[in-house]
Amino acid sequence: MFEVRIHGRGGQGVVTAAELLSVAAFLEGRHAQAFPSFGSERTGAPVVSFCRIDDHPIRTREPISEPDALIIVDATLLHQVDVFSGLKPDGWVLINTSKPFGELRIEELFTRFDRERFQTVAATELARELLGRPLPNAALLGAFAALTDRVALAAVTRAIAERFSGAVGERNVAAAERTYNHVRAARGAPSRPLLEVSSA
Amino acid sequence: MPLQRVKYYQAGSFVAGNRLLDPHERSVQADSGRSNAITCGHRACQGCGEALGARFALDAALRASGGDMIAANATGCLEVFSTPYPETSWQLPWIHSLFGNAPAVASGIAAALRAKGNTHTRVVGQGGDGGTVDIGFACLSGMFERGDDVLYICYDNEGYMNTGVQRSAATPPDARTTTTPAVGEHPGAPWGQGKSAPLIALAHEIPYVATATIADLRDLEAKVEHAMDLHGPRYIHILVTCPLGWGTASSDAIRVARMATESGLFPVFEGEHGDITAVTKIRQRVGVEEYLKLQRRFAHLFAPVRRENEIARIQARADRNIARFGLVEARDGRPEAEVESDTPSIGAKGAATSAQAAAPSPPHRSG
Amino acid sequence: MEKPFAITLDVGSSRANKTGSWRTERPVYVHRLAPCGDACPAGEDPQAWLYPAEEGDYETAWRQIMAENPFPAVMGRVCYHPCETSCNRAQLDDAVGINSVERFLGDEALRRGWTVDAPLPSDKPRKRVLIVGAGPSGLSAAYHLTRLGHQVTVRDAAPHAGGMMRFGIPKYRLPRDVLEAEIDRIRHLGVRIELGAKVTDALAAQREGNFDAVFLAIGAQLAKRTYIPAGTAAKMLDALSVLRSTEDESPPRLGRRVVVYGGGDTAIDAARTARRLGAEESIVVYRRTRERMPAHDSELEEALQEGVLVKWLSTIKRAEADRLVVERMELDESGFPQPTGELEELEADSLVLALGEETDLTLVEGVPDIEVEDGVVKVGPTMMTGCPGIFAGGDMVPAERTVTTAIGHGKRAARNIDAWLRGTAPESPQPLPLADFAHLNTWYYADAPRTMRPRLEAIRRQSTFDEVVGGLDESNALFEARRCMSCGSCFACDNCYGVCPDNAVIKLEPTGSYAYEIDYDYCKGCGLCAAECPCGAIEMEPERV
Amino acid sequence: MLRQLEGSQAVAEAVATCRPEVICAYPISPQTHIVEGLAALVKSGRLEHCEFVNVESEFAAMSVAIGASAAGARAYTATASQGLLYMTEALYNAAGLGLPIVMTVANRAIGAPINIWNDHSDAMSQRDSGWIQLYAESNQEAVDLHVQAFKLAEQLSLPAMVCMDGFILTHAFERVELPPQSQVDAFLPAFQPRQVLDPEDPVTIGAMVGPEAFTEVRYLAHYKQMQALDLIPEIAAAYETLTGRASGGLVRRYRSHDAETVVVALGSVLGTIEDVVDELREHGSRIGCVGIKTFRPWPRAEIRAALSGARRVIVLEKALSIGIGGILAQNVHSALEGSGARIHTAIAGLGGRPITKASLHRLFRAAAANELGDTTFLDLNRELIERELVRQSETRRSGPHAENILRDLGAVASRPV
Repeated sequence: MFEVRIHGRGGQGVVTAAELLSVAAFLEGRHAQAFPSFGSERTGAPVVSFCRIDDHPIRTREPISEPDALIIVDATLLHQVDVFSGLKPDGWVLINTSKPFGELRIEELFTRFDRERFQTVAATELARELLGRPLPNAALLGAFAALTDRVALAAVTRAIAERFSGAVGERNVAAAERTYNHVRAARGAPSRPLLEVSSA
Repeated sequence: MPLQRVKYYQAGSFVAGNRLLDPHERSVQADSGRSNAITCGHRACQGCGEALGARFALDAALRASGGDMIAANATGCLEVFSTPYPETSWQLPWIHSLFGNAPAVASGIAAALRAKGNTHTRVVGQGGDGGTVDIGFACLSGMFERGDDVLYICYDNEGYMNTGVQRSAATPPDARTTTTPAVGEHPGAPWGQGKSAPLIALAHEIPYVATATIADLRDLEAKVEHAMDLHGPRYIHILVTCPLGWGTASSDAIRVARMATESGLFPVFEGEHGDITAVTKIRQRVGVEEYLKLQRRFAHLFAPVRRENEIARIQARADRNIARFGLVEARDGRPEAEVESDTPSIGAKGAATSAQAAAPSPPHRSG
Repeated sequence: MEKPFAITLDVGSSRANKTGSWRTERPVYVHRLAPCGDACPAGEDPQAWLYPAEEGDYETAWRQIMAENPFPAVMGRVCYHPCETSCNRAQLDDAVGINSVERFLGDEALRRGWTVDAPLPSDKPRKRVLIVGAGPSGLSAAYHLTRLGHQVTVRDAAPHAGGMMRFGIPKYRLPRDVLEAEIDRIRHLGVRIELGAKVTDALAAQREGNFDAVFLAIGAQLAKRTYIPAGTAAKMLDALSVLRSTEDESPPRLGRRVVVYGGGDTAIDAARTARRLGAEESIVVYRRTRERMPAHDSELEEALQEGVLVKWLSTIKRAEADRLVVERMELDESGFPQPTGELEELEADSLVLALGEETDLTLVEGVPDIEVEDGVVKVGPTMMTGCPGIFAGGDMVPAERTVTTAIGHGKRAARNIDAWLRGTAPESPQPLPLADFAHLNTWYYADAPRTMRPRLEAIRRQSTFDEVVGGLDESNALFEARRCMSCGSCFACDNCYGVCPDNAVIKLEPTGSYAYEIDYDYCKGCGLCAAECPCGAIEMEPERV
Repeated sequence: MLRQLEGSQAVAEAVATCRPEVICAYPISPQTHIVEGLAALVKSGRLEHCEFVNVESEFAAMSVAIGASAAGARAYTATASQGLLYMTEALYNAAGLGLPIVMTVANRAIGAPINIWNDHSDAMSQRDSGWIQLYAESNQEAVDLHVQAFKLAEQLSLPAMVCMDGFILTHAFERVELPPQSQVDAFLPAFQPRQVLDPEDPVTIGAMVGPEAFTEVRYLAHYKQMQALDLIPEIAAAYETLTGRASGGLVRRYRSHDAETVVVALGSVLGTIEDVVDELREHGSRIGCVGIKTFRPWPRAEIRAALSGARRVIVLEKALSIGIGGILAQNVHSALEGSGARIHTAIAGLGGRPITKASLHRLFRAAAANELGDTTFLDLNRELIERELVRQSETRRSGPHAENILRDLGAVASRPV
């Protein structure tokens, strides 16, 4: 089972990100469960959402306390909320920021976690550029696919396309592909053509 | 059906029937083939105004709907005396659910009919003043604002009679009830409380709002028939006397209702889409005292000491109604409100002048 | 459908629950006598004929009248209608114009030539009855006796039938063609009327004609006299002869200024007649005040409108050729006029005395056991005199001297003569309780003011003998009829049926004496039906507990 | 068709395939997404011949449903928490009149203090209302239960409530198989009301019943609901043959046949428990689980049978009957009378507190080690409570009962997550 925890603020699409990820996994014929940190959070408040992915039916309903991966949609949370709580030592961390690592002041983390598995991506900037709105979901998921390789880009883009129709969908797909290739490039892997998605 | 008004008493609008008219022109209550929506054997008190009002209203509605009608009833006297197991007095499809939800149940029935594409069956909701003006008011307002196709009829006997005469928001000031007893410095129901359900209904700007009493059954029938001609939410508020709760002789039930209108304490009017369109003029004006003295619930106003101030306050209340609604036709034909009072008449000018002639007979209508 | 137990019930099942047992009082339909019927001297029940009239069934209405009174058209003109005086509606707005409706019906009958039939010959032996006097009383008796199957002969000294209706009442109040027509109707029933045949001895006449019974109705035609010192040139006449001779083709010469002495209807008639005969001044001299004047108000009113003057509280002391001496009177505490000694003169070309009339009783002088008192014949409740088989009525017996009373006497006499002839007990119907105003719930009667009968403009009245009071056309006759409140008699308004909270009033088919029936299985005795009955035809009776 | 859907959306779709004719809606978290979904389906025209009524309160929602159902329409509504309490009067009325209304309850706690998160206090408070109560373990089961609920309710002429955990299920995205319309149509015939307001055949519904017949009316209501115990398995079986999915029924056993310790629970927590059961089994403990699918009527015999072999029963429930303890536990007690099994009550997940595997592991191990009291409050912050109770006892001396609570305080008191 692969468990992802997504941190962000109300209004940044944190819940949608988890849903899209679960849909992507579903489209690959796997079992997925996405759910928000239930509550009545308002715009701007720190929120969390969860996504489980497995090859078997998922029965447990508990919140994810020991994630295999973190997506941090809002870097300002790094020093406000214990976002890394329970993260597995070899856990993946994707941070949405245009800043270089140095400026994030998280070096001390690398005593507990694998520096190699940390990745930043300027998803919000890209979204502004491509969508005209600061909605980083699609870009983050593209990057996440590239970083973790736990879900195929094709599944992600199809999930996005199913959720957002028309031009909006296309631009989000484009954003996902851009970050996917960007991250692969950044991690020294050649950008490769989209994989065929196993039918759900 | 246009109501023929012939000036002679046999054909006039004051008696139920008229051997000089064709049967189809006679009032519903004169018709030997009337439906008797609520039939013999019910357990209402002697001279029950509500039993009377309910039959007037529902028979008229049934005739207007060709018998194709469903009724929802709130808890209260009417429900209790009409349906004690194993007998029921109703002769139409009828449901009782709760005290406060009759308008909503009616809405549900209307919704069901809409869903089934049934455009012919009509829906009537009904309850007493407690079930309508108090506990059922939210449901009533909801039914109004949603525009549900329901005629709601409130039988107002000015108190919770079923539970033993407690005060409701329709109980008039100074009236004695078991929760506003005739003791202490200010006996009876307090002033500055209560509400006018008809005017609040009017404020919803629904297609039709009317008041009526059991003292003028042709008027009552005409209003129900008119309401049945319309669709959407409609509200008719009928003053029904309660010999038990009001402390009147059972044989006075109708007389007291007549006094209520002739004194000006209960204005009889009609409104459409938020405006008052017609007012029934007072025919033989009487002072409130004549009305109050018939009812033991007001006995403390006259004995052991006569409470002049209270009587004067009640008279002023009646006078205000007369001015506001233009209930009295002045000599020159203009409503008294415009002639003698500076109180702005809430009835549109049209209303006051389009009101019927001096007699409390229904306005002419066709269809 | 398969209904859940107890929660869902079959409609109308409460009829199994007989709530009538709650009752302590029970409503009962009653019939009360309306004041109009109670007041009619001719024993008519106006309400009974107004009822069909309301529906426009004028012939039925007319026949209802004819059952009691053969002179609807005459009544509609000359009756002083006590029915209207006592009408409950007078306490609401105006009395119902019963008299005018009666006249409309009477005239309608004449216009359409409606007739009544004599009864079919029956097995009971026809008796012979002699009636002396062809006035209202005699003709009424003749009419009823004939319809009761008897053979009637009427004898009268006058050349024309009608008695006071013809010789006492001026044309302008009762056109003669109307009178003739209604008398003819009686003739055509088979009544034999012998005119110019004065009966001087009742018993002799009975013997000779071997009549089984006699009804005396010769009225009162002898003018009362009073002594007034008068100069030779003074012109004095009595009112009856003035009226009578006006009826002939030789009207009396009265001069420019006429004074009539008296206070009865005859005096007023004489004064109004004088105006019509050309008098510029017509003055009534009366010794009391208007309140005490016996003449009917309507008559006086019309007279005053026609310019007749009245000199109240005055007596005539002396009569000269062209003037009268009059003394002013004043009423003492007991209300009697007392002389004051104050005299004044009054110019007059002629003086007409209208001091009342007396009966010529010569024809009963030989009759045994007949009692005469104050110049009139005493009769019992059956109108029979002290002498068996001899009945009397009209102005010659003690009673109010009006045409209507006389007609009533005629009817009463006829019914009693019939009973006497058949040797059965005289009729004495149970009197009904009176339907007074307190019994009514007048709310239900629409406001409907009385239609005034058209009046001929006064100026025309003064010169002609045209009829003063016009009749109603059909529409306002109908209107007037419908103003009747049907006091004490159910008129099928459906109120009781409508207002019963327990649906315990059963509406019957129009046939049958009552329109409704109380269903005592369900009536709880609340009394609403009685309280809301407009005409007081429902009474609450205590239940036997 | 398989879809990755939010629970609320899945339920909305499932309800729509049942062709409801009147839907009443008054918003309350966490029920909102369900009625929003249905509103869209009606507005878009995908759900035809259906009236969507926005009412002014839950009281009105149930009342409109009552009118609609009495007029012969298939009526549906959804609510939660305070909303359910607000419609309580109408709830009893619908059951008393025997109107087959189906309602989703997105289970949520009841205030005060106000709390929008999940537990079972709301539905449990209505366990005596005369409504049938079905509890969904997953969104798939929630979907299937709604289809079955309409059939069940209409066959018995009784209202039925489908309970699904608020947020945990209503807001969770997961794989769901939606029964196609054709399948639902084959399974669920058109509504044939047992009693209906019909001018052609008028009746009086809702008469006043006195002492002479009220007991009988109540007995019959009880009798009618108990019939569901036979009908529910039949319907579940029929549904399984049609869809190939085992959903609903009365109780579901999981590895309990040879179990010494059996956990009894309702709703979505069953999944987490099953995971823990598997993990414990790997370490050799003989533990199993019994899920209650039908809480009303109470399947006494089935539960007794399911628990017959157990030496220890742990009733884990998301509700508390203040003044006595577990509600589900009381019912289990009644089913196990005289069986000799030791019964523990664990009150868990109140007001949305997560029930974690870790906590369950601790709970079950404690039970195995006979360290478990009668009533345990899972993850209770013991220090906080003791501090508070001591403070109270200092200010005002409480009686021995309050002292006992101190003693009863869960032997297991772990830190909340």
